[in-house]
Order: sequence, then structure tokens, then C-alpha cells
Amino acid sequence: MTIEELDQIAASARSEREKFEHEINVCHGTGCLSQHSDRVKESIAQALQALGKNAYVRRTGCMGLCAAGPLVLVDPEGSLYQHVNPSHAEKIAASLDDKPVEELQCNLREHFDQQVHIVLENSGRIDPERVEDYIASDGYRALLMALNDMTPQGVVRQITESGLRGRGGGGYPTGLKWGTVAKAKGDVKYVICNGDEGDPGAFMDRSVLESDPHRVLEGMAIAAYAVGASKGYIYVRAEYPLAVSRLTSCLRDARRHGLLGNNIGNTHFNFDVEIRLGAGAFVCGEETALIASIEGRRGTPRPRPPYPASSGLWGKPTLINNVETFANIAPIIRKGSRWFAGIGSARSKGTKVFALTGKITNTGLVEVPMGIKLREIIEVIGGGVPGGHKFKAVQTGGPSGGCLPESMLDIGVSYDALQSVGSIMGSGGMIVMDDTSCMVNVARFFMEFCMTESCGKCVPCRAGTAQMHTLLTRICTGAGTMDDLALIEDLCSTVKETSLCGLGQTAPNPVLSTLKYFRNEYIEHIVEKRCRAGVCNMEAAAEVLA
Amino acid sequence: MSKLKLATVWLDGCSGCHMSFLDMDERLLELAEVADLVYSPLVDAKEFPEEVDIALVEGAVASVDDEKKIKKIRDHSKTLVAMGDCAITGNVPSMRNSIGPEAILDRAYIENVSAQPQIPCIVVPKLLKVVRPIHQFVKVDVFLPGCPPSADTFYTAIKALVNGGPLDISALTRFGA
Amino acid sequence: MSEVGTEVKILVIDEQEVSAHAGQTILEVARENDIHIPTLCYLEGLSNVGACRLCLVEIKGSSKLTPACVTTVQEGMEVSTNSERLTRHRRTILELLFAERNHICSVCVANGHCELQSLGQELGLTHVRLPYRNPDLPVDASHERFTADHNRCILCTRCVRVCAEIEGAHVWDVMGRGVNCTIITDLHEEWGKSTCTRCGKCVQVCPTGALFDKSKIGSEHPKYPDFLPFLNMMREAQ
Amino acid sequence: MPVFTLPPLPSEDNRWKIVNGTMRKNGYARHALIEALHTVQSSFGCLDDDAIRFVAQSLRVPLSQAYGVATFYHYFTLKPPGKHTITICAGTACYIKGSDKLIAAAERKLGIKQGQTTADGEISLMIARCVGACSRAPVMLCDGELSGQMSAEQVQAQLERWAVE
Repeated sequence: MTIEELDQIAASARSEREKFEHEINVCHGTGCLSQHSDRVKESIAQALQALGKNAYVRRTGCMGLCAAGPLVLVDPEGSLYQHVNPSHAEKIAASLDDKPVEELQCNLREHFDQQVHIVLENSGRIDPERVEDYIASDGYRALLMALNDMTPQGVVRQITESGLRGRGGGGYPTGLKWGTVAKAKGDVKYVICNGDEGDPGAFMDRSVLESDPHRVLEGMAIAAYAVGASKGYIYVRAEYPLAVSRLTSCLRDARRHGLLGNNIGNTHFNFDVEIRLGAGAFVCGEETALIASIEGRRGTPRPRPPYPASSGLWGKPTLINNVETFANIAPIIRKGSRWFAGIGSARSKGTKVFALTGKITNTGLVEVPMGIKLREIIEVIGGGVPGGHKFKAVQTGGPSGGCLPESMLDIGVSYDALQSVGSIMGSGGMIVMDDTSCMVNVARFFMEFCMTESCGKCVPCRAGTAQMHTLLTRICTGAGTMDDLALIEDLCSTVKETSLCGLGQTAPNPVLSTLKYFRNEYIEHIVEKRCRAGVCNMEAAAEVLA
Repeated sequence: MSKLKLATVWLDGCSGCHMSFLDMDERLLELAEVADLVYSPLVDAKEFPEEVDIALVEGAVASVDDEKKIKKIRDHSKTLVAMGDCAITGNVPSMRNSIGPEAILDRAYIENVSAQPQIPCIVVPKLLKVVRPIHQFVKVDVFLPGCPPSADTFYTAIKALVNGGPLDISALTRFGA
Repeated sequence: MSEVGTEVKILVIDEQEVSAHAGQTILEVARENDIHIPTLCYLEGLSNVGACRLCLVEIKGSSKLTPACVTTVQEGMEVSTNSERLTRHRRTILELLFAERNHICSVCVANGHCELQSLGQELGLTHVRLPYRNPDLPVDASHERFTADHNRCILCTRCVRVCAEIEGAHVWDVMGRGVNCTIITDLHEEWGKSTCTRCGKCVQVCPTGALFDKSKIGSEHPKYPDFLPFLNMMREAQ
Repeated sequence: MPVFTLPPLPSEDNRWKIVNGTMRKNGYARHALIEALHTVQSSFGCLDDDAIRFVAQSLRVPLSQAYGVATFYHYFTLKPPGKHTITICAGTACYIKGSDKLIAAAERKLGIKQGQTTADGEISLMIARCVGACSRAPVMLCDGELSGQMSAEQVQAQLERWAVE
């Protein structure tokens, strides 16, 4: 495959499209599919045929605004229809060349206007399983550009200059990581895509893998070229069957088109990717645990150094990046590092995809420039807290993150800012809580998660999370004392400072942040035996004391 | 100077700590010069006194009665000493914790009894679900681990408590000593 | 064991200047110089897992604590093996271990020979502030010579490592996750019916009374794990 | 030296051939353990001792190590699941939207605890740690099919539908 051939495919895909006067995109993301958007697509296709309309019906990936699903987007008019069911098919079909269907229209301008789509640029616009669709949207152009016109060092430099930082949570500079692996000695190197999105309340990676899988494969291939790897693994949760099946079919297509495999782009570059299924272990998001899992072992982390960049999969230099990180690569190569570095804030460049959920009107997936205020995401894009309830906290970073109160909403979203106020960027889960949530119970919820997800290898995480869970449960059942609270704070410090891996080191964060911002709720539980949200059963003490 | 008021208490334990206490032998006379034993299984007092300077407590908290006692002792003692592993860790009495009181009572009073098997319920205090060390109920000032702590440990520790001198417990004793 | 190079490094441990070979760990160098760092999962002759976190030390210039057993020395490194902060964490870790399972020293065959018990004394642990978890755990006495009492296991995985790395049988491993982890033989079968070679190495390396020899009674069970470096040396010589 | 030979298939059941196929595709490499266990579970519904032993011996993985892997990953189950499986998500978004009430309703209705199967082997009640459909919270999966914005009543209604089948 050469750039010319790529252009030909793109041109023919576009001319194929031009045969139709309209395109009707039907969202087939997980949210809309769960509301049978596949049937909506079928009905629309039938209705079009019956009415003899000249329109192309496409299944697409996630359009983002899951709260309003199933979603249907009609182009070129740009009409977005919400809550569509098969009975609306005829109306939609009939509306073509006429006025849009008023009662189905979704008019959330402010939801979309504040967003900047880089990672999600194709989501909801292309058929994820049609490589032609991807190629027609400049897909695989970046890979061929890199292979033909750039040296591996040049690619690393471009990524470094873009300022891209790892989107998995840690925020490590991507270019620096690539440079380390590129410089590492060894004739065999690996590239791993971390799609073990175990963070509850986050589904960005799922959505990207389901909506635009080729983009991730392209990013991996570019990375492989840059660091000198010829083999890649993409580690996906077994709980994401749709993502796995779409990836499988995309891998086949990419190989068929010579975009993976040997002599990619008629160069000497060889690269292929295998899928590895996760099996339900949050800790496998930690890179050394993920490597152990790919090697077929228990997913327990090991002390670093040595870092995977020098000794990773089977002891070979290994580059591990997250799905969203890889999804950013192709546009950076195509449009340049300057363009990318022009978006975002001083030390956090580009955009971030967030899964906006919980007590918020517009649940779904949003992509915003770094530096945007939390308040804007929640109140403008998210449409605020529904049902006349009052905002209480927003949780970012999942079990490793923290809960931020109203007074912190004016900080800009960046790695450093979130960390400075006791939370983290994390992989992008953003869960809004209102006055019906008890913050002590929320802390207990996260501790239970960490306890069951602790691999059990190191003592502080294994036994410390269990002890903190016991003590928090005491408080949530009215049996807690101020001594218990002091013990919890003590354990937080030891678990944070002495645990072997990131899971343990960050497990106390939800407790520490709720203690920092909502300490009075803890005190109420202990002293007054009262839960202001009415969530905790304060008479359950006897059971727990046992 | 008036003598210190000393008390010793026996909760759920085997009395081994008291035996070891008595093993101080002639050194008990030295102790008697500075302290009066005002309450103890070794003396006749029935009620825990209003004010005690040092209370040595043997045994874990295993019943509602133990719980009531330890709270009262705490309220009336200036210095509370957890004496021996049962008071500090739960030790042997706590070995029933993973089994539960019902199964234990069944085994002791029903399964292994041929004549009139029944679980005693009159006068006998109700067992707590789990046996716990005394510091899970009240504040403890000094911990003297050991099963039992040796007579030397008692001597050194009590002397330090009486004289207000430094006390390095880990140099003297440990769990299971 | 780390791969030791010939290059010599000079570093400072607890304000004492010491020399070391490149590739040596902080723990190895400290022990050579009679500087004591507490350990539980570490055992000379086995691979290092860095799991017990007791050997964490402070390194000047880093706010993070570093496990001495898996960190190789660097020229000019300034290590502190003892501080108020380290002692506090080490004590809490020991408390976590004592509260995790049912450690009843007074009735344990390893009483007086137990590494957990000695460390408790060494670090001045007179009581455990945390609630005891009191898990219901089995005792496997199916083996003709040895017993496994899971109440006393601290999951240091020395048995797993010695069986896999030294004996070469890999009969032991860990099952489950988190606080539910348990050491097992074969497919979680009885030890006595497993593929165990009866070599007894696991018993000798077990730091507590979790694995013990049935012929020992009372608290008369010292353990002798020092054969490991010797075995390794003899193997290399062949 | 004895030459390593592959163990025979545990039975005539054709599904063992599928399991064997996965291992063969991976050259019987040790690192294929998790892949092979995935195939066992998708073919047989669970991992029993025979299956773990067969896979371990085929891949020359120590038995205890294979068992350790099988019990480490929560996606694997050692117990056969019921005819139907209801999985309620207990991820953060679902928790915030009251998934605990759904779980309680299902437990009440079935008379079992989460992670268990009814005595007649009909229905298993499982808890998921986020299925990534957070925008539709709270969600449940009935035999793998996802439904969002569930109420306790809807959970009970679904269980009743299965009961009358």
C-alpha cells in the first residue's frame, strides 16, 4: 500500500458516498445498542426503500450523548435525532428533502459547541468496521507518511514536541517514553496497547475501540516504527465483547490491505498485532501486571525498576500506552506537533475524553480541550444536576482519584491541577454526585473496590485496604469512633507510602479527598450517628461488631 | 507518703499471669512496702474500689460481663495495665472467634455431655460474638505482652510504674513469651 | 541474587561510608556491613519479590520509599535505613500482618523461633491497634511429615519460590486474590496427596509456624534456611 | 530423558478439540494459559479441575500455577453457572444511581446471595465491576444482553419472566 493507493481507496469511498443524496448515521455504540438501535437502522433502511429515497444508512460508533440515545444523525442536513425507536423510521425517511422531524430533534448546542474532537473525530461518523470509511477520513495516511517521509527519531521528536502525555492516568510524557524504548538495546521489542479499562465509571477506551478501532491500530503501528518493534499486543477486557469483535475484524482488514503485516507501505517495516483478552483484574492496568497477564501468569505487579521500557514483555524492551494515547498519534503526525501543542493548557496539551456519568443530565462521552474548567464540563456540557437536586461532588480518576466539592469546580482540567487538589486526571471517568450521595459511603464503596481488586502480593495493599474497609464500614453503620478515624488516617499514610504498585499507592485517595472536603460528614456519622444523605443504615452496628 | 492502691483483675484468661505475678516471690515484699493490693482474685474485696492507682488486667473481653467490668475498671483506675497476651491480643480465648459462640457452646454443653445436655443461661453472662483485647473497649496505658509475662518482667515493669522511671517493654518481653 | 559486577561503588548507608560492587542491592551491602534492615519475604538464595515492604529505606533526594531488597546501589547514594517515618510504617505493616490471620504465639510451634514474632519485638510492637480479622482458615495435616496451618501464613511466598526455584517441583503457588490469597499445593489439593517431593525445604524457609514438621512439639521448632546460598553455590560449581 | 508428550483429551467431548485448538495455535506455549482457559470457559461455561489439569499438562505449566491463575482472574468461574445469568453492574456510576437496590431486589427474589446460583440450577446472580455502559446506569445484563436505567421492579419482572419459562 502506497499513499497513492490510499488516495485511490479514499476517492472511491467518497465517490461511492456521493451517489447518495443523504447519509443517515445510526449510533451503534454500547449505550444506543442496548436500546436496540440496530432495529432502528433496519427500520430506517426498510422505510427508505419503501419510499424510494436515495440515502445511505450507516451504522456508526458512539455519538457521545448516550443520555439521549438511540441517536440518529442525518447528513448533509446535520439533523441530530434523539430517543429514536423503530416507529420513527418512516417519519425520518419521509423528512429527507423536507423539513427535519421537529419532535425528535436534539437541540443541545451548548453540549457540542464546547467540545473539541480529536480522538473522537470519527466516532459516530464512520462505520468502525469499514476500513474504507476510515481511509476516507485520512486514515492510515499518518502511518504511510511516517514510514515514507520520517525517520523513527523524527517520529519520536514530533510526539515529544506535541507535549502529549499518557492518557491512562499517570500523565507520563509520551515522547519521553517512546524515546527510552527506542534507545533501549535489543533486537526484539514490543508495543502493547493497554485497553484494560478496569476503572469503574469509565468507558472512553471501550468507546474508542468500538467506534474507531483502526485509529488505535494506526497509532500502534506508528509507535512500533518509532521504537523499532515488530510485534504488538492489544490487551482488551473480556467484558467488552463488541470491542473485541470489531478489533478482530479490523485487524483482518488492515492485514488484507497491507497496513499490518510484512513490508507495510512497501517499506521494510513489519508489524502485526495480536489481541489478548483480560479476565477481570483491575490491577492489570498496571503495566508490569499487564505484562505478567500477557505472559499467562497471575497479574501481580513487580517492583520497578527495571521499567518495561528496558525489560518488559519476556524481558524485552516494551512500550505500553493506553488506547486514548494511541488514538492521538495519527492526528499529531498528520497535522503536526505545533497544531496539537496549540490546544490545551501550558503543561497538559491536547484534549481529554471524559465519561460523564452519575447525577448529571447529559450522560455520555465528551472530549474537551485540556484546561477547561470543571464547572463548564458539568454545568454547560453536562447540563447540570437533574431533578432539582444539589451538586455535591465530582469524582475523577476512579478508585485512584478523589472527590472534589463545589468550591473546586473552577480549576482547569489538567494533570497537575487535579493532583494539586487531591484528585487525579485518571483515565477519564467523571462521576457527578448530588445530595443523595453519602461521601463516607462513597469512600467505603471505593475501598471495597480496591480491597477486592488488590492482587494480594504486598502486605500494605492486601491487608491495609481490607482494614480500611472494615473501619469505614464501622463508621457507615454507626459503630465508628474517633479512634477509628485516626486509625484510618494512619493506614492511609502507610498504604499510600509503602504499597508496591499504583493500585495500593492510590487506594487511599478517595478516603483522603473525602476527609479533606467532607470531614463533617464523617464526624456526623461518628458523633451524631447521622447520615445526612440517608444512605447509611446507622442501626446496623451490632452486625458489624461481630 | 501514702501507699499506692494496686488492683489485679481476671477476665477471660487462665490465671497464668496471676501465677507469674506471684512468682515474684520475695520481691512481692518489696512491692508491699509501696503498694496495697486493694482488689484482686487473690484478696477478698468484692467491689472494685472508687479509686485505684494501678490496675493490672489479665484476660480478654469475652462476655457482656467482661465488657461491663473493664469499663468500670477504666473509670476508676489512674493507670490501666494490660497484663499478658489474652488482654492484649485475645490469645487463646480468641481462638473461638472464627467458629462463633453458638458452635462452641454446643460442643461443650450438648455434644460432649451425656447427662442433661443444656446450654447454661442463668447467672452465666452472655458471650460476645468475638473475643477481643481490652484496648478495643477502653484506653490502655501500658501493655505487658507474654504468655505469661515473666516474674522479672512484672518486677521491672511495676517498679518503673511505681517510681515513674523509663520502661522499655520490648526489651523485657514479647507476644507468646 | 543480583548479578554482581566488578565495578566498585561508594555509597553512604546510615552515615557510614561503604563500598559495594555494581549490581549489588542495598540490602546485600547493608548486611555485609552489619547494618540491619528488617525483612520478611526476602531470603538469601531466593528471587526477590519486594512484597513485605519492611525493607523500605529512604534515599536522599527522593521522597519515595525504596525497597532495599530489589534496589541496586548507585555511586554516591545516601541511604537511611532507620527513621521515625520508617519505624512507623514498619510497625503498621507488622500490625496488619498480626491482625490479618490468627497468630496465637503462645500455642505456636514456632514460638521463640518465629521471624514475625521477633520483628514485632524488635520494632517495639506491644499491641495491635487494628481490629483482628479472625478469618476461618483450614489446617492441612494430610502430609505424613508436615503440616500447613494457614492461620499462621503471612503469604511471603518463600515456600512457593523455594519449591519452584530450588527444588524445581513448583508444587506450591498462591491462589485467589487480595486478602483471600492462600498458598496451595497442586490444584488446591491436600498436601499429602500432592506431587510434593517431601524435601522439606518449604518448611525450613517458612518464617512462621505456618509450615512445620510434625515431629516437633511444643515450641521446639527452629528453622534452618541457610542451606540456600550453599545449594546455589554448589550448583554453580557443577 | 523422557520425552514430553501431550496428555490425551479428557473425554470424547468435541469441545476439548476446540480447547486443544487454541493451545495448538499458540504452539503449546506456556503463555497461552489464559487464552486456553478463556476457551475452556466459553466452551464449557466454567473451569473444573479436569479442565485446568488438562490445560496445565498440555502447556507444561505447574498445576498450582494454573490453579493460581484460574482463581486470580474474576472473569473465570470454577462453578457451573445457572441456565440463566443475571449480572448487575456495581460500577461507580451504577452505585451512585442505586445499583445496591437492584442487587438487594434480586437477592430477595431469588433467595440467594450475589455470586450464587439458585438450588435448582436455574439462575445465577452475578455482580460486575463496571461493564462500561455507565451512561445508561444502573445497568444489568440478562444472559449477556444489556439493559439500562433499571429499577428494582424491572429486575424482579425479568426474574419472573425466567421463572415462568
